[in-house]
Parts: sequence; structure tokens; C-alpha cells
Amino acid sequence: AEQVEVLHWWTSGGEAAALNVLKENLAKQGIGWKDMPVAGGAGSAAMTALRARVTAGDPPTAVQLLGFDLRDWSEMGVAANLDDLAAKEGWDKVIPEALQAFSKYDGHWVAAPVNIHSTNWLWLNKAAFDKAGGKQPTNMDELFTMLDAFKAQGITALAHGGVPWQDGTLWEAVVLSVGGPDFYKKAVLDADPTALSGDTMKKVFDDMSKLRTYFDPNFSGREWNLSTALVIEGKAGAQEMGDWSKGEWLRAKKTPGTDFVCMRFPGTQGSVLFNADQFMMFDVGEEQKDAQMKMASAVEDPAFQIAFNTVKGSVPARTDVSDEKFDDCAKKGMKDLAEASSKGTLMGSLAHGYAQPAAVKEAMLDVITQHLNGQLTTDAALKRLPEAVAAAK
Amino acid sequence: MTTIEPAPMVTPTRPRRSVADGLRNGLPKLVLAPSFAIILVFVYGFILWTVYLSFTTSKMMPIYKWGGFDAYYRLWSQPNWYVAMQNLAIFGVLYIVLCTAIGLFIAILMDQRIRAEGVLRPIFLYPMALSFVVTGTAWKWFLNPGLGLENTMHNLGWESFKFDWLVNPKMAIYTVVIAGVWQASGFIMAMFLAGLRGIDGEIVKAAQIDGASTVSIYRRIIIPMLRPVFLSAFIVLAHMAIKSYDLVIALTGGGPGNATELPSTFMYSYTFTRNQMNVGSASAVMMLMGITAIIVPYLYSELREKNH
Amino acid sequence: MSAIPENVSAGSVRTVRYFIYGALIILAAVYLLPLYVMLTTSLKSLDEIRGGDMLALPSDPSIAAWVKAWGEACIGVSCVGIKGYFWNSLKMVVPAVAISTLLGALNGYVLTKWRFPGHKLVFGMMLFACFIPFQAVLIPMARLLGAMGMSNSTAGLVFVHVVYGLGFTTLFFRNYYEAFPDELVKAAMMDGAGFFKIFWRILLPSSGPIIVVTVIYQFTNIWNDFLFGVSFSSGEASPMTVALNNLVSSSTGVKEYNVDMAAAVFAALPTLFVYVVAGRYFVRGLMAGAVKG
Amino acid sequence: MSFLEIKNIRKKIGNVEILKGIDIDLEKGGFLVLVGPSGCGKSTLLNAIAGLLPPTSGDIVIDGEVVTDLHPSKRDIAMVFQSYALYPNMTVEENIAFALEMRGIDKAERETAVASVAKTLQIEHLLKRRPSQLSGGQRQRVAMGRALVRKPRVFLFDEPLSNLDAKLRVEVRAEIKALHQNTNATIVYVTHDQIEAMTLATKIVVLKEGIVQQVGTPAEIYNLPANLFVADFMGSPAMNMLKGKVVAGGVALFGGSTTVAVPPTVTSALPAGKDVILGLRPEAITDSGLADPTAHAIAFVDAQVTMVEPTGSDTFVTGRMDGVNFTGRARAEVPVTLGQTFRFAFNLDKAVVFDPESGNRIG
Amino acid sequence: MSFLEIKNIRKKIGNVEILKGIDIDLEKGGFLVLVGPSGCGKSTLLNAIAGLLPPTSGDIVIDGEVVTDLHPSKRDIAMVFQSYALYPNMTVEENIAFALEMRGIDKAERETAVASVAKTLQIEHLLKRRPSQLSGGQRQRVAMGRALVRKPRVFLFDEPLSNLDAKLRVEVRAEIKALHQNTNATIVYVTHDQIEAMTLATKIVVLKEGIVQQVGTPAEIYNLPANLFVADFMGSPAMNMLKGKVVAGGVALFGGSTTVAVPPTVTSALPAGKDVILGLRPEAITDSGLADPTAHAIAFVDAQVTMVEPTGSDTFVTGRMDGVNFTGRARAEVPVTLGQTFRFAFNLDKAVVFDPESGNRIG
Ligand SMILES: Nc1ncnc2c1ncn2[C@@H]1O[C@H](COP(=O)(O)OP(=O)(O)OP(=O)(O)O)[C@@H](O)[C@H]1O
Ligand SMILES: Nc1ncnc2c1ncn2[C@@H]1O[C@H](COP(=O)(O)OP(=O)(O)OP(=O)(O)O)[C@@H](O)[C@H]1O
Ligand SMILES: [Mg+2]
Ligand SMILES: [Mg+2]
Repeated sequence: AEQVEVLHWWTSGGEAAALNVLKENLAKQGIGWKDMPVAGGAGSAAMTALRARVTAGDPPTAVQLLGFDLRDWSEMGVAANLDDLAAKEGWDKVIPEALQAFSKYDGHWVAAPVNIHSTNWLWLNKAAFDKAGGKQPTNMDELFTMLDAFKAQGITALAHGGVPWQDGTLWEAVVLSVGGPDFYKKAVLDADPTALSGDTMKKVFDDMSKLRTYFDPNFSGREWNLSTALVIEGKAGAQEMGDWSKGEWLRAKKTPGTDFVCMRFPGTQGSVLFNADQFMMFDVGEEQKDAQMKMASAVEDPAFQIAFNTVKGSVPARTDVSDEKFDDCAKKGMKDLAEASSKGTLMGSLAHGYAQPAAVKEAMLDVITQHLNGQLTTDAALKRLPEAVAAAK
Repeated sequence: MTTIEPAPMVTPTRPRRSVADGLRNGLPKLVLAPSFAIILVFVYGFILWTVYLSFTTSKMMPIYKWGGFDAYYRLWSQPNWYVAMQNLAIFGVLYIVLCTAIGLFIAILMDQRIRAEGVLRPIFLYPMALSFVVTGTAWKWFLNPGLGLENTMHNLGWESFKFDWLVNPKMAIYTVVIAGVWQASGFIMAMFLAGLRGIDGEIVKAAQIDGASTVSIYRRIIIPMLRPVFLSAFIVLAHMAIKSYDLVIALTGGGPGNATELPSTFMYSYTFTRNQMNVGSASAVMMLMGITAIIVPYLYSELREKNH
Repeated sequence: MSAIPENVSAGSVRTVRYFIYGALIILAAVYLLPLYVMLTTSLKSLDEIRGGDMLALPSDPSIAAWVKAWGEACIGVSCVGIKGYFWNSLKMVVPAVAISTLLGALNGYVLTKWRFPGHKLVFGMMLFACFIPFQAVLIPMARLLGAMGMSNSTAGLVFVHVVYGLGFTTLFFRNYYEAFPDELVKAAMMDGAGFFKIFWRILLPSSGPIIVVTVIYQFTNIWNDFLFGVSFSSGEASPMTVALNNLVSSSTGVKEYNVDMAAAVFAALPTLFVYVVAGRYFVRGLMAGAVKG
Repeated sequence: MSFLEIKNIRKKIGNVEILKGIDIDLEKGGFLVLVGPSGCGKSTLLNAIAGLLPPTSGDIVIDGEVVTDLHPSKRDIAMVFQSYALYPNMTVEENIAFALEMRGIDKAERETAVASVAKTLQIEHLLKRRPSQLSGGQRQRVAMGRALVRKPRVFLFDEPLSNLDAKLRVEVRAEIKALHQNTNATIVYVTHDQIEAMTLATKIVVLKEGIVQQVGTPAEIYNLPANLFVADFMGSPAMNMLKGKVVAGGVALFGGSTTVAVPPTVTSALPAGKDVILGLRPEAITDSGLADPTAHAIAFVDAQVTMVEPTGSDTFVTGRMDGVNFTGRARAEVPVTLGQTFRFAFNLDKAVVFDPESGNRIG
Repeated sequence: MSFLEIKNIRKKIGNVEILKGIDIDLEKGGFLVLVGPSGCGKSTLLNAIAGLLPPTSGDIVIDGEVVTDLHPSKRDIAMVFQSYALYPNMTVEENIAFALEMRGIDKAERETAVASVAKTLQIEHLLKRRPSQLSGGQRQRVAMGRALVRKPRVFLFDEPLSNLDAKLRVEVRAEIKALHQNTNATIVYVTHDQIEAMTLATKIVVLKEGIVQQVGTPAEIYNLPANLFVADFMGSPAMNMLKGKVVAGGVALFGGSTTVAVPPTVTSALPAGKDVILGLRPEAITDSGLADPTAHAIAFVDAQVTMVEPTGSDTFVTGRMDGVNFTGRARAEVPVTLGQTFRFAFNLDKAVVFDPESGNRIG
């Protein structure tokens, strides 16, 4: 029987349920699903396993991949070609261009995007928020004012988990807030040395240092969901995190708008930093080609896109999907996405590999995280950042 | 067996060496050969491959294009690498010293005709049985000031208690030491216990008659006699320290910042997540050189000593 | 050696004994803490975990998490718990331990009883295999496994564990057989036993203690391995640790710590069992050879 | 007053009583040898004296002081072990000085003491070596040095020669003897070699299963063993035990075929017709040419030779008579071949008589 | 023709030559004992005969067949090791039957063979036990049973008694002797106990540092040692070696103070004035009462007693004369005390004379 082998790191209950929609869709077409889940380290363990499989000459059919990894793998010449399918189903029109840049290699479709996460969200505990005035901040200064108000309530102002990718997620939101979309493009997407060491960047780092003062002392190494839990329980006021954290709220039986507030990170309204999961199709030979195409098609099936993304907290990768099944936050997310996509302010997230290749990304995260942990001063960070980028290229 | 008829002639007969004899002589080597061949290929072949890779331009996957010393240049210009080396020095020394000291201490206690030895032994040994995939989270919580020990102490009313090493970049490496010692010291304890049990009881009696107190007996006689166990323990611990990986990943993930980076985590991340395989290989080569520097003299002395 | 009778006054003997037992009990408690955290957490509800104190006893113990971890938790798309992966691990561990132990025994036998010029060099080279960092061999290993048609199979995984266990098993058996009297081999030889007969009939039946040490060591190492498991197996054929990792580490999904901990305890059961049951023989076996003293 | 008194010592380990009430006295300067088969409790008793194994009941008294509850280090006793128990991590010098160091004696004094002991034992050139670099005999000497240097009240030796080969054993034995004679030390010495016991002891205690069988001088033990066990245990080859019956003028042996005239001192008190066992050591059965001309009662027995063991210095000849084997010691140069009939001379002056039922000597 | 021929065997291990050209013959049914100090190469030679250590050069011939290159299992030789080398994991029965099993002999036949051997050695009741449940003597017997059951052409024994205590050693020695006499087996036996050598051998080979010192019957080795080494090595206490000078009518000893009349057979060929060493065994120096009346030349020497060692059966008395110590064997009952002047009788019939330079016997 035909079957697809899928390497992914969606192993939590909700994710698995979401993926099951896809599995059942394929099962209806008589295609078996061989699951290859590899969790851990935001996919780094999965990448190791993938390397082993590709090296052994036995790649899986489809692999969950992010950002520049898609390009790097395509470069190895191991990608399948989805052009025919994409043309037939008109993917070019419904997938945001910023995303297509990664789903295509050398002008050919190699991957089927599943969803779009956005990272520049701020999550607020409604009660604390109301107590602090109930006004959504729109820039960094207003944010600080609100955080001060939280502090005055005797709770942790900003719940943050101190691991490099979370530090990077916060940093990129601040960059976008402080410098605006153009600066973000220059500094993060182009890694322009002058932008990375200029005054704007200095303000970014200063703001980071300031934000650091709103953390609780135990933030280091904490997983994001534990931080979310702090906000849910009212022990903390706010958390900057991607839209996946909504899952924790929903799980705790909280409702958007009544129990919590989702808003764009202050100063980043109108822009979306995205992280998108995509299934890259590997070249696995003719006999599996058909199953592979059917899977790619199923991924882009609007029904799957809805079913999956309502669970996952993200928004569909297709912009033509109805938002009626989605909650308020997601509706806002979909609206923002469409707007940003049209305005050209839909930009890749650094922390999730959509802004720079792995080597550069990790080099930048090194500096960011060391600075946030007080191992580097702001001046040193401004000096180190372009150096590290250069060294990693 | 074939009986050999006594030869009737006067000149002694000399049976010829048969093929079977030849096979018999070669058999031991033949049995060893597969293992040795496997080791040659899968250890030494791979080491050579890694060395070669460190001189290429490999990024995400191996590329056999000559890159000269570029990877080494990059390696030695990485601040992370220096942090990793410095951490290894701190971690290695403390880990080896503490495991040895605690292992020996428990072994000595356990050797005092303890009633509950059968219960206590597995308690000290079990950490060795668990992988950090299993225990990492528990440790992380326990050491986390907001969740674990500090929090408990605060709840118990000891408000000034402070134990925040896990989240303190300057101290985080010591939490790695704590968890590492917890894991390995039981095994070292078992080694020492075995060594203690092997000491001739008459020597202890002699020392008692000589007027030595229990403390003196341990300090002057028994512990010096455990020298070979110390050496074995050192080798076991040294290589575990150099190879420690799960420990750091489970506990701190290398953080806060990069405060707990070790050469092993450095190598893994450069090879597999940062797509700088040549730099990763270069760091692997440096690690192998470090291991060689420890192991080869040991092997040499071990194997030469037996020659009498 | 055994304890030193301290023939001083009865009172001070008692004080010393109190100190010894006190110290051992405190140490044992410290060693047990992580296990305690795991067990209590697995019995708590998620709310209690989020809100509470890690070291507190569960206010309302429930084994729901255990049931879920065993048979309902999701490891990827199928939510069947970790029970199936138990078998995978066993299928991998048993042959890998058996083969590497047997090979180690044979190697030790050749290296001590059938010495040939250069045997020390050969041994030294094999021993070095204990020290190679596994992260460095993943890619070439994958390549060779692929070439041998063993990629992504239990056989391949068994092979990998055998290869990197050989150094240890050979070391253990060599040290043990080193102390085994040569006369027995000579006697058997004169009795007409050949190379393998001597091994099977004379050495192996007397190797109990060192077999225990080797099996325990190999069993725990292979059972607990994650790196090789995740690299050289996939999906439903993965060993326990990979499944456990999938269960506990989810980067953007929701975490159920009680289930994670229950699963972790399940995963650790066989090795715990091995140490509790065979701990005594472990020390004895170490005495018999692995430690040189 | 005795210097070392062992008073009704009992020792139970688990449920087994190892020592069953031992009473021994030893005068100052005496050399007491404990002999007995393996497992009879010799080491246990020595350990009790040293304080390494507290007895279950009974007392140890040294020089009038009850030391039963004293710690080993406070009894002022030195012990030399069978395995020598040298500290492998210390040099010879450090080994010898260790006990002094533990007693807080200062360095200069220690050095003089070690030097003097080393001179006595002629091990000065070995002082810097470690035990592993010494031969068996040298280790033995160091172990003695370690005991000597302390000038203790009592020396204990637990089979100190059993790890040496025959030749060395004779040498070191002589050294220990000389040591005792020169220092007049009080010594308790364990062995299961009867030659050692005989040559060294001023007093021998024969133990069997935790019970004292006989206490006496070497000559008493050898010539007048208290019972069959002692008679058999001491002496090699063992004493010949011949079943007999008391008759007028002597004892009838070999089913009555031969009657030997046992001196009246031996059998006077016994009723005729009583079954007895006549004990005769091999050196009391000789070839006829060696028969002691001064002996009072010699009996000649012609028997068939069943075994000949020439040792060089003598020839042991085993004869068989009426189904009973007996061994005599003939001169080395006496011609004797297997199966021949040989004339043995029984020197009955040296005969002892045992009661076959109780096993005790009755004459 | 000899049954076992050892032809110019040399063995090098590393750079050290352990055996330096050994030549020995042994007739069928002979009992060859190899003696020599520790490390002289006895075990090495035995291993070479067994085929366990191939010699560097030279040949081993058994019954006319060169076996030098034959595998040990094909030489039809059995060996008993010092440590007995019993298979610890097998019962006594299995131990004995193992060699037969390896030869493919069927079960029923094996059982009969084992039963018959067990009967000979009286170990029938032990057959189901494991070696760890046996005493030293029993183990020894099982080890012999394992050799016996194969009915090999040659038996090799490597110090089979050295792990037994004195008493047992005498017993088992007698058993081995009986075994040899009953089965007429060809035996090569290693020991460093000269009593064993003397009593068991039909032929003794004395080795020193890989070189044969002397080959001969026990009496030849004991009475006519080829050189000082052999003389000193065999016999305990060792032969007295007295420096002297040849004078008319005998040899002047003790710095010329005493001249003893050595029989002309011994010194006839020697020029007067030659320095010699006179060898006299302790049993040739007796108390005057024991002096052999049949001896041709007896010299009486009055010397001061420096040591008395009563063994029970005899008393060894060490006398000192002109700074030279010598030991004689007196009767047990002779009264002698330290320091007294004692009359020793030197039986010079038994004297041997050595050249002090070469060390060889010259008379
Ligand atoms: N710790 C113990 N537990 C039980 N029984 C013991 C213990 N120590 C000794 N024994 C038993 O006590 C008896 C006497 O032992 P001991 O060592 O005193 O004998 P020994 O006369 O010294 O023998 P050997 O000549 O073999 O040294 C033996 O039967 C022995 O088995
Ligand atoms: N494998 C070896 N390598 C080097 N030297 C060896 C080896 N085996 C034995 N020798 C040396 O050869 C010499 C003879 O050894 P062998 O065992 O034959 O002595 P032996 O006469 O049997 O002594 P013992 O009476 O102590 O058993 C010794 O000096 C020994 O050190
Ligand atoms: Mg004893
Ligand atoms: Mg030998």
C-alpha cells in the first residue's frame, strides 16, 4: 500500500490531534501514515535524525521544517518537486509571498506550508490588565508604564523564560517595535553591520536591559508554558510569546477577551513576524511520489488548514480560508496577516529561523542571550553582534 | 582423538603439522579479528574521517572540499569555545574530586557492617541507572529557585534561604556539577566498596595492634591501599566528564546565556544545529586530543605494569 | 576488609554508630530526592503542579497520570501511551547486550589466554573505543549503516550499540580473565578441549560475577541511550527513550508534567529493577575483576 | 605468678562454640606454641589474646592486669601474621616505625629504634624498599621487626612460617629461636607444623576442636602424649599404633603372634587380658644394626617389607605383619628391598600404652 | 631405548634464556623428579614436555616419536598442576570425565572409567561435589584421578603437594608412590622439597638457572653430590661444609686444630696442602653414643654447643669450633644444654670433598 513517512516534532496532545486530521484524510485515500515524531530542542533532535536518514540514503517522505533549513536542505538536492501540484491548486495565489520565499527553492515548490505562527504577541492577564488601567500600550514607553503598574500590584510584571529562542523572540519584537519594519529588515533580515551596531540597536539593547528588570528572578531556563502559567494564575501580568501560548490559556478553560487579552507587542501593530511550519517533500523515488503529492495536497486542503490551526493556535498558511471557526485572537491574527502580507510587513522571525540561516541565527542569539543574562554590556553586545554575524557567515 | 601408533622404526618419527593445526593456531586471532576490524573502522576510521572533515568547508552536511585550517581558525575565534573549555575545567575538576570524595565517604560508611546495606546500596546506585532524559526535569525543578528547594524553604518559613545557582550565570555550572555528582558518585562508591572489601583483614588487625585509631587506619593504611581504585575511578570519571552531554542539555540547555556550555554541547550544536559541521568536527578533534592526552599515558602504564 | 571493631566504651561506640547511620540516612534521602519529586509529581494534578510546591506531597493523589502515560498519552499522531515502546527497547537491548557481552567475553579470553605478539596494542586500541564521543560518529555511522542496508532498523541499532559497547565489555572480561588461572586452560588443553570448548565449558561457566557487571552496565547504557536511538530508528520502532522524549519535550505544545513524570518512571523501571535486584552482585562482580585492587 | 594467664576463655560465633573453655598459663620469657589441626581455634584464641576478637566469657590477664576489655592497641602486645600483613603502601622503614608513630614517639627516637631493630634482623639495606619488592623471607623479617621495635610485653605469632619454602623455613625458625633466647621475650606462637612446635617451644598446647588436649614441654608432648590424638598429631611419620593385649611379661601384638616385653613401668598397673594400643614412634623401630645397645627391652620382629622410603638421611621401612602395617626408621645405608623379610628392632623402652576405649594414655 | 627423551631443549622468553640446553632420558616406568630452587625453570621444562610452551630449540621424543610440534592434546600426556586446576564449575565426576568426553568417548564407558578411578583413589563419595567443597587432600586426589583416567603415556606433576600441610603431604606422597608402583606409569615430577624427591624418584635431576647440575639416583644425589650447589640443596638441615686442607692421613679442619682421618678412597688423589671443603651431613655427625660401630673412620670432636633443636625424634645440636658452626644429629634422649662442651662423633666414611674453587666434588 502507498504510505508516507512523516518526520515532525508535534508530539503534544493537541498537536497530535491536529495532525490526526491529516492522517485520516490520507487514510481515506488509502494512504498509510508512518509516523516519525522526534521532539526536543525546537526540532534540533529532529534535524539530527534527518541528517542520519539522508546520509543513509533513506529520507522520510515529508519533514516538518522551518525557514532557512528548507533552503539548506533543498541545496543538498534532496527535495522533491511540487510544481505540478502547486500549479494545479494555485498555491502561488493563496500563500503569502514572504512564505513562498521559503517554500520554493530556485523557483520550484519544494514544501507545503501548514500554518503561520506569529511571534510578536503580548499576552495579558485580564484582571491585572484591568487593574493597571485597561489600556493597551502602543509603544515601548507605554509598555514600561503598564509593567510598572503590574509591579505595583505585587506581581511579576513580565513572565519570561530564559532560553535563547525565547530571548530571541522577545528581542526581535523589541527590534520591530523600536526600529519599525524597515529597520527590522535591515538589521535582522539583511544583518547589516551598521544597523546591528547603530544607535537604534543601542536603544533596543537598552530596552532589553530595562525589560530584564521586570522579570522574576527565576526566569532562567524556564519553559515558556510555565511562564504562561504564571500569567494565567495572575502571578504575572504579561508575557511576550508566539500564538502557540494561546493553547495553554484555552486548556486552562480561559476565554480570550474575558480572562486574557491578546495584543500585538506594543509598537509592532501592522507588522507580523512569522514562523511557519512547512512539510518539505524529499525525493523518495517514483513509487511513493503519488502518495507524497496526495499528502501535499491534503496539507493545503482548507478543511485541514482550519482543523489544524484551530487547535494549534496558529493561523492557516492559506490566506483564503474562512475565519469563522476561529476564536477572536486567531481572527485578529488572520486579519493582521493579510494586512501585513499586502503591506510587505510580513517578516520572518529570527528566533525561529525565518530571518537568517542557522549559523548566523545562533550567533546572534548567543549575543542576545548573553546580553540579557548580564554576561555582556550593551556596548559589548553592539560590538559583538556584527562580529558574530560575520564570523558565522 | 586419533591414537598414534608407536612407530616401529628406530629413527624418531616427526608428525607433520596439519592444516588443522594451522587453523587451531590462527583461531584465536580469527575470533578477535571481527571485533578488532569493527573497532578499526568504527572508531579509528571515524576519527580519521572527523579529522578530515575538520579541514573541509562542510556546513550542514559533509562536503569533501578542502578548507584548510579555516575551521580551526573559526573555532579558536569563538568566545563560546573558550567558555566551553573553561567550564570543562571547572566541571571536570569538581566532578572528579567530588565524586571520588563522596563515593569514598559513602563506601567507608557502608563498610562498617551496616544492617541495611541491601536497602542503601541500590539507593546510591540508582542514579546511574536513570538517564537524564528521565531525571533532568526533576532536577531542573528541584534546583529552580521558584519551584524547588528555595521555594520549599520559603514555604517552611526560612525566608532568607537562597539557592539560585541554576539561574545565576556565574554559578550555573556548579548545578551541573551537583547533578553530575549525584549521578556518578554511587557508581564510584561501588568501586570503592569493592576495593575495600578486597583489603586483607589481617592488615587492619595489624594496624589496630600497632595502636592506630580507626581514622588513622583509614587515612594511613586503607586509603593509600586503594590507589588502583582511585586510578580506575579517575579514568571512568574523566571520560564521563568529557563526554557529559545529556546532563547539561537536560539541566540548563547550556544556559543561562552560554554559561554552562561544554565542549560536547558545543560540538553537537555546531555540527547539528548551527550547520557548521567543519567547526563541530574541529572541536571534536580537540576533544579527542584531550581524551588521548589522559588515556594514553594511563593505558601505557597499565599495560606495562602487568609485564612481569 | 570488614568493619573495624572499636573496643572503646560502649557509649562512644553507640555515638559512632548513630553518626554512621545518621550520615547514611541523610545521604540516602538526598539521593532519593529526584525520584521523590518524580513520584509525587506523577501523582498530582496539573493544577496542583502549576500552583504548588514541588516538594510537597500530593494533596489528592491520583494514578490517572500513570494510566495515561502507559496507554493513552500521545507519542506523535497516535496516542497509545508508551507501552509499545517498552518492547522496542527490549528487542534492541536484549540482543545488543547479549552480543556485546559474548564478544567481549571472547575478546577477553583471547587477549588473556591466547596471547600473541601485539596483544597489548590491540587491547589498548579496543579500549580507546570507550572514550570516543558519540556525537562525533553519528554521520559516518549513518552512512555506513545505509551502505549495509541496516539504516533505520532495529538490527542497525543493535549493531551500533554492540560496536560502541565492545570496548567496555572487552575491558571487563579481560581484567576478569587476567586473574583466572592459566592452569585451568592448560589442563583443559591437555584434556583435549579446543579453543571454543575451553571457552564454553571452562571459562564461561565461571564468569558469573563479571557477566553480571557487564550485563548491568551494558543494559543501563543501552536502555538509556537517546542519541543513537533518535538517529537510527524511527516512529513506532523507536526505543523507549525516544518515545519518552517525544512525550516530555514539546516545544510549542501543552505540557502535562504529571504524565511526563509517570512515563519517566515507567521508562526507568527496568534499569531500577536491575540495580535493586543485582546491586549486591554488582559490587561483588566489581570486586572480582573490573576494579583492580 | 604467671605472666600471661588465659582463664576459661570461651568464644561463640553464631551458634558454634569455637573455644570451649581454654585455660593456659605462661611464665615470663616463656615460648608457648599452640598446635592443632586446621580449624581447631588456634587463630581464634590468638585473636582473643590480642583483643581483636572479644571472648564470649573468660579473662585474659597479663602481668597481673586483666586486659579482657582493653583495646588491642592498649594491651602492649605485638602480633606477626601468617600473611605478614605488611602495609603495602609504606616502605619497610615506615612499616616498622608505624606503631611508634601511632604512639606519638618523635621522629629522632623512631629512627634510632628502627635502625637498631634493622641491625638485629640484618635488613638495613631493605629499609627504603616496599613490601612488594621483598622476597618471602625478607617480608617475614620485616614483620618481625615491626613487632620487635615496640618491645611489647607479649609477642603473638600466627603461623609465621607457613608461606616460606622448606629451606627458608628452617633458617627463619632458627632466627626466631635465637631471638627468643636473646631477648627473653614472652611469646605465643601458632603453627600446625609439629617440628616447629617441638624445636621452638618451652611449652606446647595441643588443641582440638576448641578443647585443650594436653599442655606440656615438647618432650612430654612427644614422649608421653596424653591421648591418641596428641600421639598421632605430633611426629612425622606418625606414631605406630599397634593393637595388643596385656599378657604376663608384656603385650601380645599382631593377633597374639608376637609378644613384646614391655618394661613394667609401662604396664605394671594393667590387668592381664586387657585390650590396649601400644604406641611406638618410627625411630623406636629400627633396623637391627641400629638397635640401641643401652635399651632395656628390645624385641626383634621379622616382617615383610611393603614400602621403602629413603630420605637420604634415613630410610623409612614399612613392614606388614598379620595385616598390620608399621613404619620404622632404618639407617640410610641399610639394604632393603620391597617384599623381602626384614628384621625390625622394637625399642620398647619408648613404648606408650593407650586405652582403646577412652583413647587416653594409661602407661 | 629410552621412553622419554629430552634432547638439548632451550627456551628463550624475551631476551632471557630460561632453559639452557637440557638433556634428560627416562626409561619406561621411571619416576623422574626435577628439583631446583624457585625460578630455575622446572615448570618451564614441564610445560615444554606437555607442549604448552614450545621450546626454542631441541626435541621432545616420546616412545620414539618426536612430539615437539604436536598439540598438547595429541601427545597423550596427563598433567597434575600445583593449583590442581580443577574446573570449578564442574563436579568431581565431570572433572574426571572431561578428558574422556573431549575424546568423544560415550557416556557409559566414561562412567565405568570414572568409577574405577574413583575406587582406586577412594573418592567415590565425593563424585557429586564441586571442587570448592573439597579439602586440599581431596582436591589433590581428584586432580590425580583426572590424570589417571586417561591412562596416558606419561604423567607430569608440577609440585602437586606444595599446597598441603605437613601431615597430609606425607600421606599423599605415599599414595603417589604406591600409584607408581602399582601402575608402573612413567612420571616426571617437579618439586623443591628434597624429601619428596628422595622418597619418590628413581631418577633425580637437579636444575639451577636452566642448567642441569646432576642426574642420578636419589642415593647418588644425596651421597655423592656433583657439586656444592647440589650438596647444599639436597638435605635438611643442610650438609655441613667445613673448610680444610689436605694433610697426610686426612684433612685438617677448624684452622688446623683438628685433623680427621678421611678414608683414602676420598682423598687419595689429592695433593697435600690443597684447600678443600669437607662435606658432612648432619646425620654423619652424632653424639658419641650413636657413633656407628661399623664405620671405618670416626673422629671425635669436642665443641661448644651454640644451639639445640629437639625435634622429638632426634635432637639437632649445633657446635662451634674455631668460629665455625656445624650441626649434628643426636638421639632425642641425649642430655645437652646450651653452652656446654659436647663430644661429637664425625663419621668420615660419609664425608665428601669439594674443590673450593670450582665447587665440584673431587672425592
Ligand atoms: N567469623 C567466623 N564465623 C563463623 N565461624 C568462624 C569464623 N571465624 C572462624 N570460624 C570457625 O572457627 C573455627 C576456628 O577457626 P580458626 O581460624 O581459629 O582455626 P585455626 O585453628 O586457626 O585454623 P588454621 O590452622 O586453618 O588457621 C573454624 O572452624 C572456623 O570455621
Ligand atoms: N612468561 C614469562 N615471561 C618471562 N619470564 C618468565 C615467564 N615465565 C617464566 N619466566 C621466568 O622463567 C624462569 C623459570 O620459571 P619457572 O616457572 O619454570 O620456574 P620454576 O622452577 O617452576 O619455579 P617455582 O619453583 O617457583 O615454580 C623464572 O625466572 C621466571 O621468572
Ligand atoms: Mg589460623
Ligand atoms: Mg614452577
